[in-house]
Amino acid sequence: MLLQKEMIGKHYRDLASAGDEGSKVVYTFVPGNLTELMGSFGVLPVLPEINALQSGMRKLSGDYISEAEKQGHSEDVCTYVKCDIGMLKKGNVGPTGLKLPEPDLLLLSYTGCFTFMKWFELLRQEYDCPVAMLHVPYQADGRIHDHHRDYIVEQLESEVIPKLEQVTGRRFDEERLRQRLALSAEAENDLVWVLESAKNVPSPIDAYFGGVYYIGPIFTAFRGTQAGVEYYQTLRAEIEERLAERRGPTTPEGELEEERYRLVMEGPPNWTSFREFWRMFSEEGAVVVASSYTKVGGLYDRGFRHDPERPLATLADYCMGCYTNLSLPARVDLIADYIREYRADGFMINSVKSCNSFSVGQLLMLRQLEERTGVPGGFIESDLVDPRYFSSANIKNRIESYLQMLEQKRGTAA
Amino acid sequence: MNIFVGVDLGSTTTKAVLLDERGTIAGRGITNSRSNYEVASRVAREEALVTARFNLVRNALVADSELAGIADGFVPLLERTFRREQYRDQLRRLRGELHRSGDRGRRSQSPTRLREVLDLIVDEMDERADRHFGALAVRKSDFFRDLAGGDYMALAERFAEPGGVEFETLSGLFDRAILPVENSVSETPMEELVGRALDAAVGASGPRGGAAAGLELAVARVRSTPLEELSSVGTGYGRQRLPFPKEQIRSEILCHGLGAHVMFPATKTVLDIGGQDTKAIQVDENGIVTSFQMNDRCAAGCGRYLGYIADEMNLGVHELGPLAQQATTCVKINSTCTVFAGAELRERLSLGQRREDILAGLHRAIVLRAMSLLARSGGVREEFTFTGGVARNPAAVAALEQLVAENYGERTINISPDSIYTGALGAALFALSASRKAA
Amino acid sequence: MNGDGQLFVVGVDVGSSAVKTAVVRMPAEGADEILALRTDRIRRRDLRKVIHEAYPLVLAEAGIEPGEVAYTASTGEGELVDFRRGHFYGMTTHARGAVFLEPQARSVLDVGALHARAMRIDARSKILGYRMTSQCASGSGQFLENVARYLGVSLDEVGPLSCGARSPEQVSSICAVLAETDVINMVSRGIATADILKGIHLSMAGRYVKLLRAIGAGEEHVLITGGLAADAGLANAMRECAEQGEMSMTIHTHPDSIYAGALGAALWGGFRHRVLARRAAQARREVS
Amino acid sequence: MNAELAQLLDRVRGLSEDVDFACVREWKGQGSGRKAVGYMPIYVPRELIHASGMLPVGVLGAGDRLEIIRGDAYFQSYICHIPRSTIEMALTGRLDVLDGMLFPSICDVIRNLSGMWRLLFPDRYVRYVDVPQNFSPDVGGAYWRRELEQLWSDFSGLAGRPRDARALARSLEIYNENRREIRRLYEARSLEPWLYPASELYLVTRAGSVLPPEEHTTLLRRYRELVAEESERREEDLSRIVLVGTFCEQPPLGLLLTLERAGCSIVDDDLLLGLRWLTEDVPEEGDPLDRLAAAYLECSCQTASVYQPEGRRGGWLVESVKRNQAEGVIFCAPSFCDPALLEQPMLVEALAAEGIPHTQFKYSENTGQFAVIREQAGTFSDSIRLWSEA
Ligand SMILES: Nc1ncnc2c1ncn2[C@@H]1O[C@H](COP(=O)(O)OP(=O)(O)O)[C@@H](O)[C@H]1O
Ligand SMILES: Nc1ncnc2c1ncn2[C@@H]1O[C@H](COP(=O)(O)OP(=O)(O)O)[C@@H](O)[C@H]1O
Ligand code: SF4
Ligand code: SF4
Ligand code: SF4
Repeated sequence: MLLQKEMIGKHYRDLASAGDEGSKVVYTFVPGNLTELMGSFGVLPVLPEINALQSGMRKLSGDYISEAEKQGHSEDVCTYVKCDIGMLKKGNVGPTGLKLPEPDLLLLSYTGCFTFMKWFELLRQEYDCPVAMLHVPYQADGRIHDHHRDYIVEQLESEVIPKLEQVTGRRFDEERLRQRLALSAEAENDLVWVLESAKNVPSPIDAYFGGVYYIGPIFTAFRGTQAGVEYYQTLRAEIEERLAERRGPTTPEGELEEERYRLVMEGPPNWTSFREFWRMFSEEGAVVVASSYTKVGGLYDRGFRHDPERPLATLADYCMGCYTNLSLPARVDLIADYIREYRADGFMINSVKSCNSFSVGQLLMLRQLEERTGVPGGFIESDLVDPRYFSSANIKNRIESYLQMLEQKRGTAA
Repeated sequence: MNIFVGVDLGSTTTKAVLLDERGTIAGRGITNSRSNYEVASRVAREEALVTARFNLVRNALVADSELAGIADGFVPLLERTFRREQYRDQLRRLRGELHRSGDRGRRSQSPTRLREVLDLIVDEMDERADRHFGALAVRKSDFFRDLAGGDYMALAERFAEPGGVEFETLSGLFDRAILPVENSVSETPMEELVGRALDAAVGASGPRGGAAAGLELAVARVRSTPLEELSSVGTGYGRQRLPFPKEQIRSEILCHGLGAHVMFPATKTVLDIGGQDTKAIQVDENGIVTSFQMNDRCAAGCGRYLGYIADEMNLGVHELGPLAQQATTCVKINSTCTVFAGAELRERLSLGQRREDILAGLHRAIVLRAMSLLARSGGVREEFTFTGGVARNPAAVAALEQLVAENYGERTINISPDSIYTGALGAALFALSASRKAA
Repeated sequence: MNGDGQLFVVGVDVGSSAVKTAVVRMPAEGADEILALRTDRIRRRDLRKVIHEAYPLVLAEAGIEPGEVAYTASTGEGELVDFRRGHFYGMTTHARGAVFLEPQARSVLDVGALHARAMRIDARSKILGYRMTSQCASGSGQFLENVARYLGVSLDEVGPLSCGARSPEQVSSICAVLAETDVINMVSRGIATADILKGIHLSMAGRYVKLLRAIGAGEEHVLITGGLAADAGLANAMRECAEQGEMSMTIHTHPDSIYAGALGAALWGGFRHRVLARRAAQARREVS
Repeated sequence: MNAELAQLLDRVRGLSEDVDFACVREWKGQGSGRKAVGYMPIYVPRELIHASGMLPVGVLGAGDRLEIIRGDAYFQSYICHIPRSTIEMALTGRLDVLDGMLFPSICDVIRNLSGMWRLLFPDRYVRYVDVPQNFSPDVGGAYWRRELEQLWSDFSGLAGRPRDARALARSLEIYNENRREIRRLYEARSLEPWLYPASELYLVTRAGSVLPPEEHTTLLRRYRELVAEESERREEDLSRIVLVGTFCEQPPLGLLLTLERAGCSIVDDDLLLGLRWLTEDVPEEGDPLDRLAAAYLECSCQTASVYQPEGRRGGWLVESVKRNQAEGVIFCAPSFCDPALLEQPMLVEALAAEGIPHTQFKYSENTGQFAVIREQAGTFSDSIRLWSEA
């Protein structure tokens, strides 16, 4: 964890000094992010989603959101957007307290969410900088079509790369991209190992609350870097040790003593009360063994690896394969598999108000998963970064009732 | 006798159920929830103990061939007598509190004048007690607050002007005085009230000679039977505040599921509409919850919705249903929010729409919301049990029956007159099984 | 209209909790003058009857005959005012009424039984921007009334009690109906009535300040109108919230704030009357 | 009112209120093997359905005409309303008349709804129509042509008849004519809005979502002729308003009536874009599929759902205000509609730069209470009328 803090700290310092160093800055999104490509151009990425979630964790999001609402944004829409706009209006100071540089390019990888498009159109109004739009077709029928891949590659060639070249003044260097892709694949192997360590009983990790720390670097600026590779090596070693000693996952209260429930989680966590939320599970001995949220920036555990042999095509496949770009049936399949593979006692859906991309259809997923797996599901509602939508008592009541239900069920089965 | 206690601390009512060792219901008690949860749960429990005693009396009488004939008349008499005693006792405390708040206020009226009027009102209330507890009386509510409140307001309206006191002042005083009355326990122990009632009932019941002696003996035996609480479990909205250790607290969802299962063993789907939340629960053949859904914290769609509407119309909650059943058409209510629905109601009334028809619409609205929740939890399966306070409302039941039939076809719908106790029953069952396991 | 060019106009503001009526004398020149004001609580009475009964009473109070009224305007839920000549929308009238009561007012916050509306206006009471609360009555006047009832205090006592609170209890936004249990909870935790009220005022004020912020109210003179203007506790809490939010607006109330809608309707009625009269005169001139 | 006009209006009202799609059933009954394909609003190439001999049917939610029971079970409270009533219609068998269903890429809600459809109705034809967000002919255009080709094949399979370029060319013409007629109506309304109340215009246009296009074109024409003869309709003193934000979930008719009663006369709107998203004729020369693909790139209307490669948002709105001599803009978006609500601040900015007054509120298709909206719209039109000249 310490290592991660350092990495992130350095990244924000680099960003703060981008102007003085003459580095170019590109804003982009987590799902379908083209980190390797950006890296090959030497630009620094800023991920507004991450800023928003960090603001949530540091309890600043409430103010930012109301600032955006004051600017005329509706209370109904995604709070990540409002949190970001609010932060911008309040001086664009990033999570580490350093000011963020303005973008030289907005790289709109339009993957798995329509709100992304509006978000960057809104930012474009503010910054008047170029936008590169990469339209990633939705995997509506559960598979990747060749002509969809071609469409993405063509867009990379005709839209994204030329704009990066124009902004940086550098030429596209395919070899550098390949190198980065190779580094990505290496880190991805270790990440998958870490996530799959949760198949052990008891699990050495929590693949949701703990999981967000594990995916942090690979979903953001550090994929395709040496630092990223090393981070995952260290992480893997740590978990190997934990596993050998049969130790449980870390929780806000220290190490978990007894694993009483194994859960699969669907949906992003709440950030404004992240620890409190986590504690509601850990106090009852509930461990999340697999989650879909940790797949929004890539679904590596189902076999995808960045492939240096097909540099642009692999980027296309990566974009299309992110979790929120999967069709609902594919999402149901995935979670049903997780429930079986990870021997889960139950699954829980955290439905967040902000995110239609995640939330629409979750109630049907709930039904379908229960029918298919015979495992009962739980349903809670909150939001990502809007503190107004975290009703602690309510959520606690539901989690508690749900876990007691699992226990009661187990009681009769035994 | 050993007993096991389940307490369901709801948002509007607090219920207690006592089970004996064989799992049969020994007694039930209910009171309105109030700011002091501990008092609420204690009162509910004591009420349940009282009914347990009454049941014991009944059993003793039925068991005795000579007395069996009078059991049917005696127990209700006993109950009425007890309630009247209890009501009077509470009235005494109300009088005290009324005086106290009357003296405290800085009002333009002279305190003595105010006291006089208050006394006039309470005296009259005391005299009216028999109207509530007479043999043929239809009691409007189980709760002192409602019974006394109704009388008080009516009398205040009558005495205010001649007494030279403003009605608003009087009504304000009641609102203030009722709180401490509810939140403290009577100095007269419940057992003593029960004893008094027993004595009075024996005196008034009329059997002579040997029967009288037998009755006295049976009653004396019941009076001396100890009721020992072996374990208890708490549930409900306020369960976290109950003075119980954590392992004696159970989620209300599980309790409702189990309670419904025990009342109607073939139950598959349970709908509970309580005062402040609505739950749709699916259970398996053992009464174990397999999935559930509950609504958000918004009164639209809960019992309070109807309570609020009843207030708006100056009616008691129990009067709403029967009125709505006299509707000729069902008005579509546009407002979701309870408060706005209240405003809509006034607006519609002023436009000349019939009260009954609007009420029918309001009942349908709340049931519609419950239907969505049911659908969300997995639909209505055979058999279906409707619990919670709103199950006492015939119009809500009728609307539910109709909508269930329309959407799911024929389903057996179970409704028990005791359905309000479902959660407490479930809790008591948990208490019983915990102690069996421990043994 | 009298020969001296003065007008008598009436405004009827039909709210969800009360009907407010105002009679105003508008001289040809000089300041307009309030002749009579009246509130009639509806409280489960037939609304039509309330309106019809109030009208002659308020005229009598003003000392004028029905025939002398130049224009009767309704506002709010005005459909039942079948003797009106015209209708103006609530925000239009509250804005006008506000400027009449306090000419410096540049923002108006109208808090009634069900809704709250914030408006930014100019010196002629033209509405530059507005925001309203949604279809949830949490934080409305009705909500406060309910809370007061659960606490056993009268509406008049609410303000003074709240102003005297020492350590207000933090209250999150709560359902106006379920507030009963929340309030009971607070009482059960031994929290003083005054602190509960102040907490609720602060939570309402927070929402209202947000509304004001959303319409871009800056360093201005804000006038509270509607029924809750009578509640000193709310105004007080608003001041605290504004201060906390580092907003330099000043919050005001006026003793006749509750009549802002009725007054505005009356005044607009007078305005329209003169416009119409002018047009008619012109038409006559053209004919002759 | 002229009896024929009254009758025509009754008919279109009936069509819009009919949640059972009786007229589609009727149409299918008139020939053996007839099929119908449903589509959610906007960006659906109806021409391809038509060219395959099937009837394209717009699915626009159920408005306030259905009690939502099961629909609510699938959607959390913070999701707009149209998917609820759509699912409700589907689960109650009302959409069984449709042999296929298309979900264009409007927003995440419609997108996920397409997946829900696959899960709930695994045996039916479902397709998500992913409209390109790249407007270069070689990239987005090529992609779109492939998608259209795929669609066309699907339809010909569904209809059981081979792809026929001549039939497609004819369909292009028929739809060109239909859209032309709608445009004429809009132009006429802009000139004399009192002749064409928004609620009427809406219903008459909306009939095109269930009627065969040829029949709809005739109906539109007849409506215009009848209105011209209507002598009772007189100019009133109302404010001229452009209505925006209503492109997907349909506003209840009561809302349009409320706006008019509150003194707003609607002179342009973005209602029913599914029937008019192509703003110009598709050229009549060349390969019909090429032309159809190109038309999207060149002359499709701008909405919140489609990326705008350059410049600032809202140019078209300012242009519409000017062209129609509107005095203000009313933003009226469905509650919880992310695209419309996220777009709004940008449009507001564009209007503010031009000093065009505007106001905003939200609705849902089953809103039954318009008091608040009337109040706001009324205030808006008051403010335009009472203060504008001074
Ligand atoms: N006799 C009755 N007739 C009709 N409705 C009733 C009756 N008693 C209670 N209710 C309804 O039941 C609600 C209380 O239900 P209950 O299950 O006790 O709730 P909780 O468990 O939340 O306290 C009340 O709000 C009221 O609407
Ligand atoms: N004296 C008072 N002190 C505090 N609040 C008051 C007082 N009088 C009225 N109110 C509040 O004002 C509200 C009514 O406001 P009003 O503007 O008349 O609403 P409406 O126009 O919707 O009827 C009531 O709900 C009440 O809360
Ligand atoms: S809608 Fe969801 S995926 Fe899209 S920006 Fe918001 S949180 Fe992210
Ligand atoms: S909408 Fe009405 S009932 Fe629901 S939370 Fe708000 S005030 Fe309460
Ligand atoms: S109303 Fe808006 S959010 Fe809802 S489906 Fe339509 S476009 Fe999507």
